[in-house]
Amino acid sequence: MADLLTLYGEQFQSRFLLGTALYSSPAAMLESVATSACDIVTLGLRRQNPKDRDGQTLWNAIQSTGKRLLPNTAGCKSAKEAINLAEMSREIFSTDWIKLEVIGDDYNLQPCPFGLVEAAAELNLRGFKVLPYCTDDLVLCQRLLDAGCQVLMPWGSPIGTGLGLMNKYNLKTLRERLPQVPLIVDAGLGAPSQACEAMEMGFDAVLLNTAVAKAAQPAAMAQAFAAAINAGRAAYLAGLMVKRQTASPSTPTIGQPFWHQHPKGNS
Amino acid sequence: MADLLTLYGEQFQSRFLLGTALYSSPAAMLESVATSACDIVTLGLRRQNPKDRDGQTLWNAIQSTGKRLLPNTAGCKSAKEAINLAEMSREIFSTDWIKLEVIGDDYNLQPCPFGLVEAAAELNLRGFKVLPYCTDDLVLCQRLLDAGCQVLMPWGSPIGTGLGLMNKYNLKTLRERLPQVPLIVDAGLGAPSQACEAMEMGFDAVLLNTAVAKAAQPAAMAQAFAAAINAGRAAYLAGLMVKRQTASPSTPTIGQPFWHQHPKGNS
Amino acid sequence: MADLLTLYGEQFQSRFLLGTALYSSPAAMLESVATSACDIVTLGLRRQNPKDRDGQTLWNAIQSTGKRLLPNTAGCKSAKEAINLAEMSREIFSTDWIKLEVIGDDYNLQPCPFGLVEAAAELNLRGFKVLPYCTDDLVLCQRLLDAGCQVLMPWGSPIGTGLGLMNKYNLKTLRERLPQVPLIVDAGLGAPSQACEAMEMGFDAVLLNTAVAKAAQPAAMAQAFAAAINAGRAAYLAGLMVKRQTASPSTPTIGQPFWHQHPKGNS
Amino acid sequence: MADLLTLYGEQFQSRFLLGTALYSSPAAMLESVATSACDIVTLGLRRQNPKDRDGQTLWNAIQSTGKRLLPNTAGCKSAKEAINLAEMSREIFSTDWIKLEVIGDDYNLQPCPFGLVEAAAELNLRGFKVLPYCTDDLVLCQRLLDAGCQVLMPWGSPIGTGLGLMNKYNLKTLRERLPQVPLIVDAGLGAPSQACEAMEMGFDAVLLNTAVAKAAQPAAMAQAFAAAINAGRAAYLAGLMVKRQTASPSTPTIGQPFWHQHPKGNS
Amino acid sequence: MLKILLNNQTIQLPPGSTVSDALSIVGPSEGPFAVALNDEFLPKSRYKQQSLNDGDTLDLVAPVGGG
Amino acid sequence: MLKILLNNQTIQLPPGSTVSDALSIVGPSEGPFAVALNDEFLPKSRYKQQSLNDGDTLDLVAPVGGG
Amino acid sequence: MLKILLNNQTIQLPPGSTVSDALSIVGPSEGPFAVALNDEFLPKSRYKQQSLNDGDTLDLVAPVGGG
Amino acid sequence: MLKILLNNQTIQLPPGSTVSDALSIVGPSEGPFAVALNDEFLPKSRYKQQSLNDGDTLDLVAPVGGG
Repeated sequence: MADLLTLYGEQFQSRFLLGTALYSSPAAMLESVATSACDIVTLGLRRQNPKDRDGQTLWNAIQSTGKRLLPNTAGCKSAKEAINLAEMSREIFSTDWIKLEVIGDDYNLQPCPFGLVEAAAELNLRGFKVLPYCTDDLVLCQRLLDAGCQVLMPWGSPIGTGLGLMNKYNLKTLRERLPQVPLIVDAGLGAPSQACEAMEMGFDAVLLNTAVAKAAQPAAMAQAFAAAINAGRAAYLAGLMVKRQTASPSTPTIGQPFWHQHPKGNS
Repeated sequence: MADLLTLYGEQFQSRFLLGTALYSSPAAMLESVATSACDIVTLGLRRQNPKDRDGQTLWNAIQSTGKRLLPNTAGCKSAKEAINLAEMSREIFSTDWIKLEVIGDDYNLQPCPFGLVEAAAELNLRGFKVLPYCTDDLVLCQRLLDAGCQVLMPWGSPIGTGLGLMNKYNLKTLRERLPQVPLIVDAGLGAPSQACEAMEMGFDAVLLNTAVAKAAQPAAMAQAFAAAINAGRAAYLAGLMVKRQTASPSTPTIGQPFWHQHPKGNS
Repeated sequence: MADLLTLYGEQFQSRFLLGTALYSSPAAMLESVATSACDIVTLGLRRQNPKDRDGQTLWNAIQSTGKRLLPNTAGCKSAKEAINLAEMSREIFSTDWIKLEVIGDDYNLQPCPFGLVEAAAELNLRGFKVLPYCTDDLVLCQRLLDAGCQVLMPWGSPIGTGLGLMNKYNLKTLRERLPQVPLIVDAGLGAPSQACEAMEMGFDAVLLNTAVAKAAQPAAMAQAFAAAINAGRAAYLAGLMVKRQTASPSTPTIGQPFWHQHPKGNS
Repeated sequence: MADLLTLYGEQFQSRFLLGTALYSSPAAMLESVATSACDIVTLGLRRQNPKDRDGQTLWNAIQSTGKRLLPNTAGCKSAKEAINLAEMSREIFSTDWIKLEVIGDDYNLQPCPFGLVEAAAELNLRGFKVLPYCTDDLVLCQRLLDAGCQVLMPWGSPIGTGLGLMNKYNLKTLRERLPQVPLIVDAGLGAPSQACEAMEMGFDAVLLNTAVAKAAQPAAMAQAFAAAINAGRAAYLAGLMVKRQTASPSTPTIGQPFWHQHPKGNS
Repeated sequence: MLKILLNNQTIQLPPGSTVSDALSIVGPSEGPFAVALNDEFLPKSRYKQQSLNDGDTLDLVAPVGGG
Repeated sequence: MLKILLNNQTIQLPPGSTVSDALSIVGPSEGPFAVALNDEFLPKSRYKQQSLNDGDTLDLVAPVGGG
Repeated sequence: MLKILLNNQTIQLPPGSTVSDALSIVGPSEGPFAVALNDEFLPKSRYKQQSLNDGDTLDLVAPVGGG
Repeated sequence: MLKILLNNQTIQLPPGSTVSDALSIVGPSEGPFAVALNDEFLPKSRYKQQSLNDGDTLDLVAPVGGG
């Protein structure tokens, strides 16, 4: 029986969502999308002259993957901006899925709790399927659920840093308190081991971009992340051993040779 | 071109060495060995009456895997004990490979630096291929190399704890300073993400037992570790992105809509 | 020249704010307040029959310290509750200082970003001097400043846990981005070393309660915290050494004896 | 009743041992020694022409402090070198106290377990009072005790790095397993909070040099360390609160206003 | 008689009673306490004028230790 | 002539021009793009009717790689 | 009779017994096991010649799972 | 003449010279210093008797700051 990821009623084999920016070329992006075995790719919208062929080339490349598209509202600083960009995405991509980003600070690029909730409520009303990129704040997450979101995407650490799971306490809290909600760790992951750990903690999926695109060999790294994410999921399902503070022998101690019970013994 | 693990001149596909103790049954052990896809299994020797069928059953099971055997000297507290147990192993298993353990403390079960070097020197003289379970102490590791060892197996943390990579500074130092030596992280790993990180750091392989045998579903966990180890190796070869302290956008900022250059603009 | 803490235009010698709850007795509380050398104590309001002498006794004890009072709105779950409790505090204690707490979750007792901003804005309008107990979220902190707060009190970790500085990345970000704002780490500190580190990072003061009240010897622990906070402040002002990844000798290497430049030398 | 540090039968008020190298001037060193309130200072021996006045000046300065001298064998790479340098120290300084350093690696400057035990055994035979700078390896520590040492000085991290307590697991193990042995954390501390934490863990004292000498203001930093060390000691004696994973209110929840038991209530 | 909830306990008062009247039952009208009527702060200056209705809630709070 | 800002660049159009008219200058009326007029999304179905005023801003966006 | 300790249990053998003799009591002389006499490894090839003395210890070990 | 290495510098001395003789060249025979001859500590009490051979190494050390 397959262990599928369910988001807004759709099922996916892969638990790895991959971004399409920052690659050295469209070919490098395509190769990474292929080796990642992802089912969903993120992409964005930017001002471009429709005659500009570069944009068209990338778009054709992304389209050719046949993956489900998850357009984002990257860079939006207010609910209004994000809502309008979401509408434009829906028209272009013919999908009501939206990765909702409302940035609250130009330097750490963190999600804005206030703008997010406002935008999520409106977008849900307008029939969007909203996947908000949010912080690991439980109250914010609860508000986003109250606003109608059925999936949440808390950050690991700031976008592009590779610092991994910055606040494991908060992330564990989210997982424990929202056991029924699909939770996708989005942003800040830099190494497959970090993605693996997120999955071991019970997160449902991982979304990243920089760690693949900025690897020395992106396609190989995409494959490494895919394997690590699957490994982490499998480990979560298989039930990790319980950590101990004190050592415990693996090889049995009973029958240890050379330990004698008469005075001649050496121990 | 295959990326093989070379230990004492032999090449192996798998970078995962698995222990055979602590399973609920020989069948569970066999299943885990199979799903791990490991090429090498560790095992031990204990006092047993040859008529005892239990030992025979397990031994038959281990033999049936066809894996390379790596007998250990678990529980030995002195060089002399370890040397004699190594000789007994060589006779029984017809192999000069030996996982050398000399335990220095009954509670943390840590390797004894002094006994290890003494035993390693003697065993190397006697023609053994010694894989010492050692601490992460660079000087100890250097002495073991001087004593003739061609492979080292530093601990992650105490046996059976699952605490993972306890001293990453020391482990990184070992990797940097001994770039040509096969280094296998042995003991203390509790989760695939930890094994993955060890491989990302450039370690050549991982040996563990408890984390698989004491998982809720050992065979599934063995497979998860195998995937995570491969992922970590692949990531090491693919070149991890460089961590940053400050955020950096993935989606490009150029062409951000709604940002206007005249007074009417909202930002 | 004294290094004073300035909050809402008032200056304080001590950078340690102490809570008055959870002590085994009013005497134990008084002794801890004394040894802490704090200038400000927090306290709360709860339903009590005015004839109840217990409440009166504690109140008399707190009053007898002569410390500045910082009443809190602990336990309030909405802006409305917090605002009304703040008004009641102002009437009873004749102070417009208020530690604003709006709890967003019954289990982690975390600050509610939404309720906080709403309550802070209203209380600032009503002339209160608001010290909000908040998370380490930069955007929330900025909103609280926009709402008129002149002091912020981000958490270290959840109340009463003693887990210390849970998210140092976020705390460092706050300090860097809000260099002019008095920032007091409030909640979650369990050991003087944690308070010391907060001060080394440049935080202006520390507020805690449980770590003193629940120590085996509260008065001695209060003194220990006071010393550690002063030490951390002094270290911040004295300029910490820069961390290095590689060793560097303290004793000079030049003139090392026994190292010879002719063949007879031993090194 | 005073809480004194006892080393080799002598008692000391201060639990802070300070190094005398790396200061910008003898005056800066003297000032830091003064503000540190230390009772013991470390110093070294290097080849110098006796006519060289610089060495004489520093030596006169150190002597003028009246502190107990703890000469080191810094830079020695073999037991033989360390033993001879110890003898030279004893002649010059008329003390049989010696901080024993045998360096095992030129890059991480780590203690050599093998050379240390050899040198310690010989020096103890010759009547020295040996304070070995060692790693956090329990077996090594036990061997040094077996060799006659009555005090141990495990490292926090490599000399001069400021990385603090690199392996808290091992350090805790040392403290638990050697409860009667004076243990001084030596090397690698970079901030007072780290020294404070070492003391909270039950270590008896702290020795450092770089973190003071390389601070922007060494004398102020020495004073900060002294206060933090005292705070950590006081906290250890006062009994730290027990950490919890879940929040627990400080202000009592009983009597919370606005929570009503009839339908009109808001919660 | 009108019934009010004072600190979560039901008390009965004659019709036309004020907050002052209610307080006189449970304690002194002066001291370290404050009052909320139906979850809204009620300043001391208004205790005497403020009449009570059936079903009102009165919260009386006093200082406790706090963090 | 009316001046509008199209993707942050000023262009001039005859009075009475519509969004369609503006788009015809810079590219095809079909394709992977979308439009916001004065920061509000404008559906494709309205390009032809929507007339432009002096000072209007038009944003044309098209797909880019995104994270 | 001489007494030896075989795997920590005392057994009695006739004077002049060899390791082979001792092993014949507890099991087959062939199989996956190895022997240490007085804590020193004794190769299989020497079981027949090696005579036992009173107080000797014999360790017989066989494979077990190991980590 | 015999050549010795004093603190890594070659100096020449008449045959039959002692450690005292060598020290008299570089400084006072008293003061805060100590000596190793061929990497072995040489107590002050032996400076006068200890004769030097060609190729000997003398280390003179004095106090420095240390950690």
